[in-house]
Order: sequence, then C-alpha cells, then structure tokens
Amino acid sequence: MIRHTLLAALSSLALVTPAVAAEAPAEIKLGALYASSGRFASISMPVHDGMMLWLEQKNAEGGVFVKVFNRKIPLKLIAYDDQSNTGTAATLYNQLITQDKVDILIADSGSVLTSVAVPIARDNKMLLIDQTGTGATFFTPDNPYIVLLDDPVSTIWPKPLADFLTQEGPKLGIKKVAMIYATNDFTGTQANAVRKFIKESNSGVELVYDQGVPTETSNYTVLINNIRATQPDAVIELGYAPNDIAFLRNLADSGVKFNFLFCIYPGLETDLLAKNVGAAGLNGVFTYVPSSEMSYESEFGMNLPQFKAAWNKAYGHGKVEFGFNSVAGYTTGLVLEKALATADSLDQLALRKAIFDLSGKLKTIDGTFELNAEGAQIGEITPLGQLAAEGEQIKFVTVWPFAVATGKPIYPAP
Amino acid sequence: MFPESPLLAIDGLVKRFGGFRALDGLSFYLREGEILGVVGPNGSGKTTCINVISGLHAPDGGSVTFAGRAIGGLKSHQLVRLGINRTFQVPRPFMSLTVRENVAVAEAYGGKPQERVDIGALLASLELAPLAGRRAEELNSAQQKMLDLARALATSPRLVLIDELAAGLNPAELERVAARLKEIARSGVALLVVEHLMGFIQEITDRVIVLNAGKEIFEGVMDDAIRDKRVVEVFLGAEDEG
Amino acid sequence: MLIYTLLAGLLFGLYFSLMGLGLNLMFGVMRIVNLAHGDFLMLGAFLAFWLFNLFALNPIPGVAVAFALFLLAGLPLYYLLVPRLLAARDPEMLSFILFFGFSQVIEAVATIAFGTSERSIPGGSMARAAAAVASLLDLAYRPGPIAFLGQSFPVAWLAAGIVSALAVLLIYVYLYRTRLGYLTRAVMASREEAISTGIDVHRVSAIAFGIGIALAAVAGVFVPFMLGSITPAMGVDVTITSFAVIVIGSLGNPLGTVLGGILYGVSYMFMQSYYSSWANLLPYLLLIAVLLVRPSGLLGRQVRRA
Amino acid sequence: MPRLLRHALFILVPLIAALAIAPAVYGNHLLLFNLIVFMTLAQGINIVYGFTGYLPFGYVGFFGAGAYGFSLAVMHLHASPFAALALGALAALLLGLGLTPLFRLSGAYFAIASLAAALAVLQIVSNPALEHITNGPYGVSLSGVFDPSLAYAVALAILAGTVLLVIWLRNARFGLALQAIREDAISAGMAGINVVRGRVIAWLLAALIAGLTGGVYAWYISVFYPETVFSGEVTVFAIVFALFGGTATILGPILGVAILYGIYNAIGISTPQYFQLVYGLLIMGLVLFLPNGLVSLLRRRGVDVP
Amino acid sequence: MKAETLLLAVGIEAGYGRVQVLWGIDLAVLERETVVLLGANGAGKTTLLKTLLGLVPAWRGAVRFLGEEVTAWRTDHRVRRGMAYMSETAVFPGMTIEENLLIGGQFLSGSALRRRTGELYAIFPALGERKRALASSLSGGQRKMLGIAKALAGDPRLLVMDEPSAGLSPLFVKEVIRVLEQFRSRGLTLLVAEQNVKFLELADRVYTLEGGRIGFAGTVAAMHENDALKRAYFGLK
Repeated sequence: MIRHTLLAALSSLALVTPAVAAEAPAEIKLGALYASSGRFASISMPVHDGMMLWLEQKNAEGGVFVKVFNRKIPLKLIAYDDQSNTGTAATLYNQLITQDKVDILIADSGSVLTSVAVPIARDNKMLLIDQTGTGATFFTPDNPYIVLLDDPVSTIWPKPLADFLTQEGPKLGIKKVAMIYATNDFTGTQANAVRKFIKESNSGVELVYDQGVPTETSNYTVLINNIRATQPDAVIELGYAPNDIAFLRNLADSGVKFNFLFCIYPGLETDLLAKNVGAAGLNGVFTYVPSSEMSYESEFGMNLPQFKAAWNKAYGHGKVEFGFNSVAGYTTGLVLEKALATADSLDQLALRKAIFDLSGKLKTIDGTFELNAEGAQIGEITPLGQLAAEGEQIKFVTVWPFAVATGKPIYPAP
Repeated sequence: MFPESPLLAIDGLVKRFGGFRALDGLSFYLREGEILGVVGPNGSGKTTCINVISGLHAPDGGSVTFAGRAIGGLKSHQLVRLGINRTFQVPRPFMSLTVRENVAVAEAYGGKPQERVDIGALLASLELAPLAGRRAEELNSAQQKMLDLARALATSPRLVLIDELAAGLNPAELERVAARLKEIARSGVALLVVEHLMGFIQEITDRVIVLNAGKEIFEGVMDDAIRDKRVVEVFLGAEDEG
Repeated sequence: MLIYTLLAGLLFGLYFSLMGLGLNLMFGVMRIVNLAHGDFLMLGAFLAFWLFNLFALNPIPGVAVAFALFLLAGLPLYYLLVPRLLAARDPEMLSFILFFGFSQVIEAVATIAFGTSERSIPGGSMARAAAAVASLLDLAYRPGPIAFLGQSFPVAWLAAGIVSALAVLLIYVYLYRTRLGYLTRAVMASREEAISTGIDVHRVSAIAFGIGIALAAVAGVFVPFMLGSITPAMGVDVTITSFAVIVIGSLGNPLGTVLGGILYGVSYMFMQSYYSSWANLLPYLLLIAVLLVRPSGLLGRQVRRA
Repeated sequence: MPRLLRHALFILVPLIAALAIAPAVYGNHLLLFNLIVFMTLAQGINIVYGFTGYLPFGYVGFFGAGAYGFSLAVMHLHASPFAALALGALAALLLGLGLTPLFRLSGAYFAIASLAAALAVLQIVSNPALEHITNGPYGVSLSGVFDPSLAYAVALAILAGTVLLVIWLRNARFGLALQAIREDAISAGMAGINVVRGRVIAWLLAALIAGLTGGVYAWYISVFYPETVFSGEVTVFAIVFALFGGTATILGPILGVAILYGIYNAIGISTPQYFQLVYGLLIMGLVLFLPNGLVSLLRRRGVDVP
Repeated sequence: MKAETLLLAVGIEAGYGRVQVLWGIDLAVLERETVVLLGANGAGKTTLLKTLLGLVPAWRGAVRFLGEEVTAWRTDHRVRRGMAYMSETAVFPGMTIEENLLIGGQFLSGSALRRRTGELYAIFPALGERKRALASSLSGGQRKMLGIAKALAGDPRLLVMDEPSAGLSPLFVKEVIRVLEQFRSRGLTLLVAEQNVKFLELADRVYTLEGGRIGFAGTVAAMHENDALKRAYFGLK
C-alpha cells in the first residue's frame, strides 16, 4: 500500500514539475497467470500469447508511454503457470501482489481461473484486469477492483443470437428451438440468458428441448438423436471447444442435419474447429462473429491482417491456435497501453478510472471497448454470423444485427 | 453328560463353508481351571471350533454357552470382555508395535477395570521382558507365539483357546511352556488346547476329546484315546507314536 | 428413442470395455492400480493422429501399429517401475500414488511436445476405411452412417465396437488358449504359487503390463471418433471412466470388463437421454452400489472383506 | 514430563507460533494459509491411513462438503462464519457417516469407492438442477463474510486442534488401538478392541477435520466453483505430503507439507513450465525410493521420531 | 555304481526380515534317492525348502544342483534346470486340471509336454477323466494328486515336496505314499518335508530338523536307534 500511495504522491508531483519524471521506475511490472496444462490450457495459452505479442512489440519499441512520467517505460512481465488449478492460481495471484509487487494484475483467462483472483484482488486493493472471465457474479456494485477487457459478460453475450431467433426466426419459419448446453458457468449462464430472452420476447418461439449436460460430455450422438426426435427448427449447442468439436463430429458421423445450428466455438476458434471438424462440417453453422473475423475499424494497435501476420510469425509452430482468444489477449495489451498513456497516476483506482474513461471511445481489433458501471464488458459484442465453407476456406457472413450484417442468413442451412 | 454349570458348553455346533460342514454337531464342555486337549487329524475341525468360540465365525447351528450365557454370534471384542481369548496357530501380533504396546493395548481394551494386569510381570513370566521394547516383527516365531499368549492373558480371561502353541519350540522351551500353562490353569483359567504334539498334550491335559470330520469321536484321558479303536482308525498317522 | 439409446449403450459399452480392459488386466496380474491408464490412452490417440498426418495411415491399420509400439514400450517400463513398487510394504496403495505421479509426467511431456490444442482425425477417414473393408467383403456400403437394426449409427461406433470385441476375444484366447496366457492366469490366481511353480513372474507380468498399455493405446486410436478430440489433459477423465467400468464388471477379471462396459454404456446412455445433466453422477453411484452389494464386482469370484 | 505434554510443547507450540508470526514477515498470506490447510488435511489423512490403513482417495469429498456446508449456511441462513463453520463440519460428518458402509471394502476397492463418492457429491453439488440451493455450476460468492485475517486465525486454530488430536492419538491407548486395527483387525478384536467402532471414529475424525478445513477455506477464498473445492488434487496433495513425511507420526505430515509444498511453490514460481513434470517425478521418486517417508530415514538410524 | 549328488546345500542360513530361521544347514540328496526331512511345525522345513528353491534368499551358505552352484539363481531358472517344487497349496484352484499340468510343464516343448501329460493321465486316471474340471472342484486328496502331477509335468530331476500329507485323511496319505513309491521306483529323486512319520516308509535317508538346525542325518534304522525321531517330533518324553 505504501508503495502505491508513494507512487500516487509522486505522480501528482509529476503534474506540477515534469522534472520529476526522471524518477520514473525502470520498468512497469505486469503480473499474469496462464495455464500451460490442464483443462483450461487450450483457452489460456492463446490469450496469454496474444498479450505477449503486444508486450514484446512494445518493449521492442522501448516500452509503453506512461503519461505520469511522460516517457516510455519498458514492461516487465512476471507470469506464472497455474496448470488450470484454482488452488495454485490463488496462491500465485497472491504471490504476484505481495511478493512481486506488480503494478498491474492480470487474471488468467476463463471464468474458473479468474474467479479466485476476484476476492484476492479486492482484498489487496489491486485492480484485477479480467481478460475473458465473463462470469456474471464477478461484477458487483460494491467491488471497484475489477474490469473485464476482452469478452462481453456472459449474460449479454447471446443477445444477438436470441434477438435473431425471436425477431427474424418466425419470419423464416423457426418456431421450435432446441437448446443443449454444458453445465458450467460460461455456457450455463449463456443458456440461462437465451432462455430468458426467448421467454421475454413473446414471439411465439418456444424451447422444445432444453437440457444441460456435464461439461466433460464427449459424445453427443444419443443426444443428437433425441434432439432430432423433437423436430426443432433451430438447435443451439453451447459448450467449450471440445464440446463443440464432439457435437459437430457426432452430427456429421450420424448423418443428421439441422436447419439451423448454433455453436459458440466455430466462430471463436474457427481454425481449431476446422482442423478438428473439417471445413465441410462447419458449413452453414451459425456462430458468434468474433473480433478475429470482424475487421473492426481498429483505431488503435494493429488491425486484423497485421495481427494475424504477426501471430503467425511469432507462433507459427501450431501448438497454440490463432483465433478469438489470441485477439482477446492482444486487446488486453491495447487497453492497458491506452490506459497507461492517459492515467493521471499509477494508483489502482486511477488506473481503473483511466480504463473506464476509454469506455465507448476505444476502438480496437476487438471492437468498441465499452463497460457497464460494474466493470463488465458490454461493448465488444459478437454479432451472429453464419459460416460458409468454400473448399477449405471458411468465410463468415454476419447476419445480425442488420447494422453490421454482410449477408443474408441461409435457412435451412445448406 | 454335562456337569452342573460348566464354564463353556458347546452343544450340537454346526459350521458350514459352502457345502462343507467343518463342524457337524460338535458337543463338549469345559470346567473352570480345566485343561482340555483337542486332537484330531488335519481338517477335523479343531481350528474352526476355536474360531467359532472366539467369534471369528458365526455358528450356523447349535449353541455355545459361556458362564451360563449364550454367546453364539457375539463379536470378538465382546467375547474378550466376557473373558474368552485365544492364540493363533500362526501368531498374529501387531507387527509394527512393540511387545509392550502389543500387550498394553489388549490390557487397556480387553482387561477388566477392577483387576489391572501387571504387564511387566506378565512379560517376565513368558520370558518376553527383555524384548519389551522391540517391535513384534523382530521376534522369532516362538517368541511371537508367546506374545500371542501374553496378549490373551493381558485381558484377564477365564477361558483361553490355544491353537498349536507348542509347535516349533525346543524341548526345554516346551517344558517351561507346559509348566506355565499348568500354572495358569491352577489360577482358575480354563484352557482349551489344540495340539499336534501328543506328548505335550499328554503332559498337560486332564482330559482330551478327539475330533474327526467336525464331530467328537472320543472323550477321556489321552492314554485311553490311544487304545481306542476308532481313534486309531482316523488317526493312523499317529499309530507309530508308541 | 428407447431402442436407439439401448443400442447406442451396447455399442458404446463395447468401446468402454476396451477402455478398461488393459487396466483390469494389469490389476489382475500385478494388483497395482494404474492411474496413468488414461494417459497411455491419450498417447495412443496422439500416435494415431501423427500416423494419420505424417504417413496418411488410416486409423484402422493404426490400431496394429499402436498395439505393437506400446507393447514394446511397456516391457522396459515394467522393469523400471513395478518390481521396485511390489517390494514395498503396501504396493496396492502405493501404486495409486506412483502412477498418479507417472500420469502427471506423461501429461507434462505430452503438453511440452504437442501443445494444448484439441486435435482429431477427420471423421471421413473411418468411413473410407469402412468402405475399403466393405468392398473387400463385397458388401454394399457408401461412406456415411450405418444402419443397424433399423437405427442409424456413426460407422466409427461399429468399427470401435468390432475392434473392442476382437480385442476382448484376443485377450480371451491369449488367457485361455496360449501357454503364456496360462502362466498369466496362474500369476493372477496366486503370485506365490506361481513363483513356487517356477514361473518367471516378472516376465509374465511385464508382458501383461505391455498388453495393458497397448490395449489402452488401441482404445486411444478411436478417441477422435468416440470422444471428439485429443488433448494432453484428457487422461484423468478416461482413467476415472475406465475404473467405473472395471469395478462394475469385476476388478482383476479382464472378461468381467465386458459386462462392466456394457452395463456402464447402457446406463450412461439412458441417463444422457432422460436426465442428461445427471449423466456423470450415475457411474459413480453404480460403482458404489456394485461394490457394496458385491465387493468383488458383478463377475467377481472371491469376496474381499476386511 | 509426560510424552503428550512434551510433544505438545516441542512440536505444537513452535509450529503454531511460527505460523502465527509468519504473516507479519511474509506477504503472500494465501500461501501461508494454504500451508496450514494442507498441514491440516495431511494430518487428517494421517489419521485414516496412518492409523487405520484405509487410503481414502476421495478425501476431498469431506473438504468440499465442508466448503459447501459453510457456503450454504452463509447464503441461505445468513449464518455467522462460526455457525457456518459448524454446519460445514456437520455436512462433512454426515457424509462420513453415510459412507461408513465403505469400510466393508478394503485396499484398492475402498480407495476407488471413496473417490467415486467424492465425485458423486461434486456431480450433485454442481448440477444446475440444484441451482437454487447450491448455485450449481455457477459457483459461490461469499463477499459478505470475507475476512481473511480472521479466517487465517481460525484455520490456525483448526490446525492446532488437529495436531493436538494426532499427538493424543500417538500417546493415548486409542491411537494404539487404531494401529492395532491397521496391523491385524482379527487380533485387534482379540485384544478387546471394537474394530468397527474404532475405524468409524477415526474416519469421522478425519471427516470432521477436512470439513472444518473446507469450511474455513471457503471463508478465506470466498469466490469459488464446485471444481475448486472438490479438486482431486487436494486429496493427492494431502496424501503425498503425508506419505512424504511419514504416516503414523506427528511430525511426518508436518515436515512433508513444509518441505514438499515449499518445493512445489519454488518450482511453480521459478520454472513453471516444468512444474507438472517435476511434481510427477517427485511423486514417483517418493514411492520408489522413500515409500515409508522421511521419518523412515531417521528411524533407520535409530532415531525415535514422534 | 556310485550315485551322483543331485542337490547339495552347505551351511545354509536364512530367515525373514531380521528373524533368522535356519542356522547352518548341511544337506545332500543323491540321485534316485528319497530323502525325508522330518520336523515339527515351525522347525524351519518350509523355509529350508524355499531356500533350496530360491524362493527365500540364503543369507549365507551355498546350494549346488547338478554340479552347478545355483545359490544366486532365480527360482524359474532352478526349475528349468530340473528342480520341481510342490508347495503346500500345490495347485491353482481356479484353473482346470489340464491347465495346471500345462503350467507345471511350461519349460517342455509342445510335443514333449503332450507326451508327458499323456503319461501322467495314465498314472492318474481320475485326473484324465476330468481334464476340464477346475482344480477347486477336486477333493483334498485329488488335489494333492494333481499337485504331484503338476510338479512332475515338467519331467524334473528332483521333486521337492512341502508336507504332501497336510490336510489329508489317513487314507489319502497312504494313497499319496503309494503314488510316490511308484515314481520313486521309476527313478525319481525326492526330497519330502513332512511331519507325518508314515513317510519314513519311503525314505532312503532322513534328516530331522529342530529349531532351524539339523538334528539327525542318516538312515531310518539309524534314526530309530538314535531316538532322534522322538526328540524331533514328540517334544516331551
């Protein structure tokens, strides 16, 4: 605490006399966790590597510009491997705060590994830079020490999907919707949201099948058969990447065809899914259109083609997938960069204020950065899109909302 | 046939293992302070008989009465507290505990609160005193057998079932054990002794019963048993004993 | 729906049997609990993946390669780990810890070598293999799901089912019709007596160990088709499933695994159909129930009680 | 001086004093808290495995039951942390009582069945059908009672009580009786020991310890998912730590946690990419080369380790 | 014709853990000879036999078999060389009669094994009739017969037996002795550890074992003169 107060004091001096900038620290310490193994490794590594890409780029340029000191300061990353274990993660978050005394605390990706950091950060009055931990319970009015940078909070995430089904669906003949979801925070919350949106729409669309399955579910063949038996017009499958891979493979292997099928990861991790399911297996699938496909007007940082090229240069070995999560990690860096360039002090709440000030203004590769009052991300929403496979190439067609649409949905899907 | 209120009365005891009747209507009795020898060929039911009386197996038929109380089906620790204890053919001490701990735990749990046993004296009487601090696994098998007996005696029993205690002891040791058992019996404890060593049985028992195929075929003194035609028949292995 | 679920349970149950078969053989012969079983399965899956990607080798012939390679790898591994373990005071319990450690090592090495992304083999490869087999046998089949008693199933299920049934059959033949198998069963029946009879118990056990992990690797070949995708972290779930299967069947009796697998498969699929969110609870309840009613498993002979 | 008092004075007092002072010296309080948690759990394992010979591979089930008991009491009854802690302990005790039939099993069967039981509880707790009770898979957030310093002190008190219990077991006749049961249940019966009662009491004591620890863990952590408090690694850590030090002693589990957990954290911070590998190799090395723990090294030199 | 020494043990000391059971045992078995090792329960008979077979390591001393020092050999190597051992359990109960014999003859080639099992079925017709029956379905006496057949299936030079009479009724003991007599007359060398003095009928020479030491070694007649039997076996008197 003393350190932060001191910094705050120093930085206020800095406003008065730029000469004090000479006393700027040699480096800005970033503390982060990643999971190189275990259940969350495949989500965590791309995010982490995406952030690393930003960090290395900045350091190659001599550091990031910090307004407080009016100069570029190199970044130092202290990163620990929690191996997808929350117990280990908790200890390591503490290590970063209390032993390494990092200036900025960055959570591991995914809600589970982020969750343990929430009370720790709050207890230590450190602002938790939440990258992709979208769990709705993290964001409460009484906790100012968290901001979600890169994904929309899970309660609003499926809004485009639900809006499409309830507003456009009936016109296309979609009345009966089947939903199957993995029972974890990430997909369970989205399922709850979809259910709520459909119910509140009074559009005549009804859920004819609504079942949760354990997240470990690795074969959906019987479930697919049961879903087919309800003769749905649209099917929503919500799961992590392994769930979606299994579902789509089982679907192809069973020879079953749904007129409308929504899955999360064909959009978020298109390359990964294409490798595992095959391009043909993704043809016509509805999904979120992620930042890695949207070519947002990036006003800050690399744009998508640049980023993809940089990624392939740095991580061409193929062990970590390019995709939505890698963009997320990079976006973390961009938001931090911008915040440091505008923050009046390195005090945690000042940092928070700087980040909040970016809300609605910062447009990056990840879309428009926008926060609600609790620090949950509501700007970088993911529109609904449909995939079209042309040979091995997979193209996104954004279909909803109309404002960003690039094409019309094909229903029934090919 | 039974005397007035014997300490232990077995009547028509049956124990089956699958289709095999290890005990097939066995009956006998035992008085306080008496040493009863139980002999018979291998597989005649001697050890099963001890196992049933000591609560390891529940009987399938018949009755076991101890001090006037039916005890068939009681658990071992309950029988121990009533005053029944035993040794094992292959001794089963608590291997990683010391000799003293082996006896102390039995004294603490199986003993009677009103008559505490002097563990030091008990160990001394069975020649275990110098080994008191050793772990049981360091003892040889003769010493482990004595430890088994010490464990049994530590619970102030009224009846001890002794399963082949003498085997493996040298003549000098045998003589001392025989004397010790007689001493124990004189103090009022009844002993049921299963033994292969006929000489040993003859030396210490007042009375023997001979088992064959889970039934009693003879009861009386050892000298008569050797002359009994039926006994000789089932016990051919012992005919050369002279 | 009922028929479909039942048939799916039966077919998938056969694959579950294959999953547990090697684990059970190992327990039967060595009385050790191989908590790294699922990790060997994962390695087998990666082998199939690389065979397919580097040499375009179809998973069906990949089965033979996986079996041979893992059998060979298992022999030295046995001598490295097991004799020392068996010399300890409580090998059955310590094996839990040892092989847990080993599973961590395998997962760590696999992660370093392969990364963490999901991998799989295109579903069409299995259909092509099936078509090739069908043309050899002069059967009419075009790639796609296969109709079976009026229901349609992925062809990979049938392939996995057939390979599983064959593996079980081969293990049966091995144990009951070959000399080495007699010796293996002798060791299973009584290690003591086997040593007394002059059986080279370590050799027999090493082969059983090799076969055990080789069977895991064979089951691994089907992972992309049966369990979606391969990751280095997948081992734990597989190990737990395998345990449920073999305990329900009968721990230590490899052939009991078939019953366990099918029972597990059918009940799992029924849960998935009718109470899907509870599907993962059932195996554990089934396992506990079976253990309490028949501690040695449904096909177990002797009852083990303390 | 009686042994019990000597042990309390020379082991318990310095240990608790050191851990009470530590937060003032070392800033990573959570690491210290985890150290306390694992010391307590390792002693719990010590009581079941070291003193009765049963290895509960699902020990974390009690920990999770305690954590959820605590959380449910806070969320639904708005209980004070201490009342909630009592309810957490009660939940673990009830689970322990419900699982007593597992004692009919032995060896690997018991270990697996207890693991299945823990997983079954996890499946129930995390099922979305029970969202209104347990909050299902969405996890628990207890920000209202968040008080890490108090929770730390309470955890320390639980550790003190647990170590005191083990000191008592090590010196009282009941501990001797439990060891007698472990060595030979039949002989234990003939020593007048009620074998069933002895085992159940030890089991419930261990459940109580884990339940209290789980409760205080929930309190300290305050935001967690079901998988966090039912993680199999909690069991494995506790077992490995206890074994590494040496079971059936007072000092063994304490040393085991202090040294191994220290090493783990050192690796986790210095070379995290190899953490899992080193962790696995350490476990394997422990089983193969030091199966009776550190204290066996001292024992071999004739040192009597308390 | 001077008989060759088949098995020679010199100065054997052995035990379990820290407990010493055998104290300097010297023992020899000549070719075609039947040696009975007599001793009470716990005298160390089983330990001695196990040491000879390599099932228990010798702490000190040496074992020679067929002129070779085998002290450090593994059991399976000794068995392959021609030592067969029949333990007290004798058979694998969960396996069939035929399988038991095939395991006993594991080191023979296929054809030799078939010939050998054929011979054994001829000698034990009761076994030949029920080849597929589980050993556990046999009576105690038949099980011992199977044990003998199993031990002999490999056509060994020396058969080492641990208490073949254990658990048998006197009638079956007689039968076992009769069968062994038959093999003995065909030239089989036997080392039998027993408590049952009936086996002295078979013996060319006797060793008595008392408390882990050899008490007497010599012919049966010499033993009777020497009173060694009573000392070893009857304890008192």
